Amino acid sequence: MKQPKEIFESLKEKFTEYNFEIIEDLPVEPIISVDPLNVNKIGFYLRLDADLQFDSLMVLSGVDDNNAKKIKQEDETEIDDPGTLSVYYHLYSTTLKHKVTLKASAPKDNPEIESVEKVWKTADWHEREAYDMIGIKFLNHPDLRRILMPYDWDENSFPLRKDYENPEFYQGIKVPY
Amino acid sequence: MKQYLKNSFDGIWTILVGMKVTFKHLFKPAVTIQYPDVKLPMADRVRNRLYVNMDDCIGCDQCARACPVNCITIDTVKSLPTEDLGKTSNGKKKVLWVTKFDIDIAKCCYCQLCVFPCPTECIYMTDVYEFSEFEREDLNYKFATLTESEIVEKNANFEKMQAEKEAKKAAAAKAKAEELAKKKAEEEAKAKEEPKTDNADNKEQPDKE
Amino acid sequence: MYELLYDIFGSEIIAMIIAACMPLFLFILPFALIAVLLERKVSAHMQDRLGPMRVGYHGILQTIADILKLIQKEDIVADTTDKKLFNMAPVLVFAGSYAVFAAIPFSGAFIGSAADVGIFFIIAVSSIVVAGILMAGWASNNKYSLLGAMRSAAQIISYEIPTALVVLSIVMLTGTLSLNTMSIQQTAYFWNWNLFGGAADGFVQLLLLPFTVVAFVIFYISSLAEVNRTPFDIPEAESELVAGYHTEYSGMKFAMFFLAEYANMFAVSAIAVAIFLGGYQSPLGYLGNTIGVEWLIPYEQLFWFTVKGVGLVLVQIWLRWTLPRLRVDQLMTVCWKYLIPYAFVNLIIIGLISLI
Amino acid sequence: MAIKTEEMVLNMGPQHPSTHGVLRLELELEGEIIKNVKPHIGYLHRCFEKHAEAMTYPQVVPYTDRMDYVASMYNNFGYAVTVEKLLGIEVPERVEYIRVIMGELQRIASHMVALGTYGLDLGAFTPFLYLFIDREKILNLFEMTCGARLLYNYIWVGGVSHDLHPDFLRLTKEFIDYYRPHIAELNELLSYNKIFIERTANVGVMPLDTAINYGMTGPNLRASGLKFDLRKDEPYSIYDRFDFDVPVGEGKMGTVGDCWDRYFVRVLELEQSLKILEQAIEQIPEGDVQSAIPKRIKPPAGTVYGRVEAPRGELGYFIISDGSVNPFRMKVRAPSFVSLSIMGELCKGHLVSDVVAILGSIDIVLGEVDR
Repeated sequence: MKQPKEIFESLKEKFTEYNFEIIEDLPVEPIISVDPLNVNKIGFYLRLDADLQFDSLMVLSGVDDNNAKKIKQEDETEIDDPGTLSVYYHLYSTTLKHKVTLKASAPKDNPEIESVEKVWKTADWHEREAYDMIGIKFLNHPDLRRILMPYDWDENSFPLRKDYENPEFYQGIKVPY
Repeated sequence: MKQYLKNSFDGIWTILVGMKVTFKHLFKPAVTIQYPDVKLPMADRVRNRLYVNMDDCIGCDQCARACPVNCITIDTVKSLPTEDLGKTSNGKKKVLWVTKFDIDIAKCCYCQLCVFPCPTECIYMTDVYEFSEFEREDLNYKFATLTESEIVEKNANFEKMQAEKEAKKAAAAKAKAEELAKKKAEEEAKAKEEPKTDNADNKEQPDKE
Repeated sequence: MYELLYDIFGSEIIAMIIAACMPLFLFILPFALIAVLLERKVSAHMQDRLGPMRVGYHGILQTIADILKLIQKEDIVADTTDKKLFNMAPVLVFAGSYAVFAAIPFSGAFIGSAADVGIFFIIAVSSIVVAGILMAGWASNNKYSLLGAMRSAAQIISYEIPTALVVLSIVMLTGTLSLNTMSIQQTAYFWNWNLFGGAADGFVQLLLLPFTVVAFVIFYISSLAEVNRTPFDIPEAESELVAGYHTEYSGMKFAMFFLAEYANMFAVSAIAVAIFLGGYQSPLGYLGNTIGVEWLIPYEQLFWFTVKGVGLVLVQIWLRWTLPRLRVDQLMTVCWKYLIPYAFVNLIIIGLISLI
Repeated sequence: MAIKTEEMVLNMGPQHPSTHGVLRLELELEGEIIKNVKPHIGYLHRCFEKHAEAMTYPQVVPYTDRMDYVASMYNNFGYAVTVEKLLGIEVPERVEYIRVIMGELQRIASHMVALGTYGLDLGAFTPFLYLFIDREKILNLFEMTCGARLLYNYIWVGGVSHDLHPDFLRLTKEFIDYYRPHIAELNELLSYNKIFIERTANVGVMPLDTAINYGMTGPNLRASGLKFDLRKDEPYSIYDRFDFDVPVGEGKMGTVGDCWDRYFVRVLELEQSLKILEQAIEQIPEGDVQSAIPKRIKPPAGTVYGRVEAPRGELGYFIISDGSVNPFRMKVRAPSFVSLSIMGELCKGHLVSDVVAILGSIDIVLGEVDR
């Protein structure tokens, strides 16, 4: 059994070059935020390390953080910060029986997160779902297609984004009919 | 070879055991019923078609807000203070005319969430489960008891009352404004008379009001 | 009857055709209707249900209503089917299963054809059904149908081998290929049936008894497979292949497959009865003999034959509603690894015993 | 010259008798041997997660019913447990007991459907109806309690919608006594039938490491030999008070983790659920069932992942709250969704008939897969 704090420490020790942050002021459990482009390496470490053994990915959920805002720069011009899309990984070890929650965020205009499909096979469909619903592009995913929505759905339309708007037509049929 | 014979024996034997079970059931009485002729008794708490007892409805809109599928639409109009709408069975006074109480039962998901918040227990689920219709519109149940003309009348009444109120309000405001102006004038006059009194308090009071 | 028809029509061929077909339509068609109903009612009661209850008393007219409905239905032929084969297939299946009845002795007085090679004819003619099924599967231009048809062909052809072996052993025992002669041999009481060792002497019969029982079981199992009944109904396994080779059929053509299946069920039961269960012979002696009314005997025989046949059909139904179905390779395993060796050993032993 | 051959692509579904709903499996066949299976899902997608974002917390409950519609009660249960975890509220004793009773009855009912339809997939029609006769009795108990037979909306955040019917405990006890012998009957008729064993043993073997890596949970994981049950390993509600075993697959008829094991683990779980029910009925206290229901649910901003052992495996709700009355994001970890993803791996090299056997043994409900 390890507490998230200890896991955070050990991650920090192992991967000195990446940024880790622990968000602890949450009501239920703390979240460790990790680097989106190296999440697979972190995943391998978490799964294979003898003290951690996170062999099971309980759930992988894509989230639209809805934190777009306008940033005022020094020269008084405003630029749009599109906000971030995040992926939450809930990990569990069936042998050591401890849990941890990871979070990887990527900017909304280029939401690229490394796939963990090679680490945990479960992630395959979960990542497809996150791509389908939120529009996160998982790098090195073997088969990143839509999963719940029709395959011919508009390529840039992701229903679970907060700024999603219903299309007017789908295959020539008015929506809502 | 032993396994071979065992397999053959097992095959035949387990089939015979299974046949015994089905044979026993051959003589059990049937559990099914002849539906339209025979009907099952309904449980006490059964949740089927919604019904609204309009005598008790106070038009509070709580059921419509609780509904997760928005199948209830309620429109209400305030009654005149002189009108007596009566009381509900549990003693609440009605003050709203319910001009529209529609339940689109085709949308209803039978979750019963509308039933619990009702303060007068006037919306409830009955045990009627056969209510199919040929037209989808026929499933939109209208519970409001007021007739078309009554609704028009009530609306007019309310508007009239509203207008009167407005007029009254306007008149009151006008009167007040006049009063204020008067007061101000008086004060100003006073201030002119006594310039040395401490006028900070006096000046701020009208602003506050 | 033939003479009467010859007088009416004045043509040998027409009279012959009608004489051959009449019994079938008088007996088999009603039987198929009754069997469908029987299946539905028996299965319903086995599953604590009621089954059809609306048409007629306890739903006895249900099948007739169903057939009427099927006749009225639009005959849908999909665009990409091979129309000639598609239309021919149900007829062929129907014909194949009905032709079998020609050689079956229903009673001492009525046999379609008392051919000396009756059993040989039956085994040969029942293979036509395979061609029909293959045609249906191929012509439908549907992958499920094709799979079903392929399975069916493989299955029916494979299971003909144990059937033939078992029949062969009985033929060795009785020394005849004619079903009628076989039935006559098993006369008088039920211990003379081939199931219980045939009409041999006391000691030999006792010796034969276990092997003829085994022969009967093998015959029954492989006959199940030949008519595509559970546990061998993989050609039309509805949970895998939707409806197998008749997926694309509707209306009357479907009804023909359907009726052919039930006719087939009775056909194999009837063969089993004729070979093993004393044919049309009564197990307990004849009432006609006892009270001295000679003309009653053929009717009694018909009655006994029907009772035995329907009894075996009932067992088929019972099995169907009890068992899951086998997988296609296991089906072959059962045939080639179990039934054929057993049948073969059985054949040799019965052969040796009958030498005594 | 070699004969030109090509692989046959067989579309199984979306309308097919044994895909358990609207699932489409694209089978690449070589003869009858499976080369590859591609599941296509989404035909029953009802946007549960999007809906949840527009609903208040109590209004989500009827929507959870419609995910795993064979085990609605457990969906409510999981949702209630998760939101309570986020709110940090305790519920009265009686409510906990009612929830456990309902949950276990639901587990029995759900397993009955799983076992029955599995028999049906393999061609045995009769056990299916026998199981449904008994399931009907459980549904009657539910109807008596909350008025609905399938979509209950019974277990709410902080309580339950109705107190138990006065006759409920007596009838449940009667049901337990009535149902016990029927498990033996099912075993006689189906489980130990040689044909059934032949169809299921050594088919679709799921080794333990594969199972964990694919995220299998519930009976599917236990059949592969891992004694893992959230009711024991991470007790929620009051499951730590009951004495019951966690059955695991032993490879009695073939290999550990084959279809027969997955089937039989469910049969054994029926027994264990009855055991829990008996204890719960003995111990249930009196009390008010609605005292802890919050008037207005407005959880603090934060995230919570709550999971329960639903009949089909780990049912998890991941809720992000932004402090308003609506959930900001709700993600459901549906056990069937995860279980289905292993189909391609399990089916390779088997026959078409085995696809049906494997699909039935992992026991999916499409309402939950697509949500």
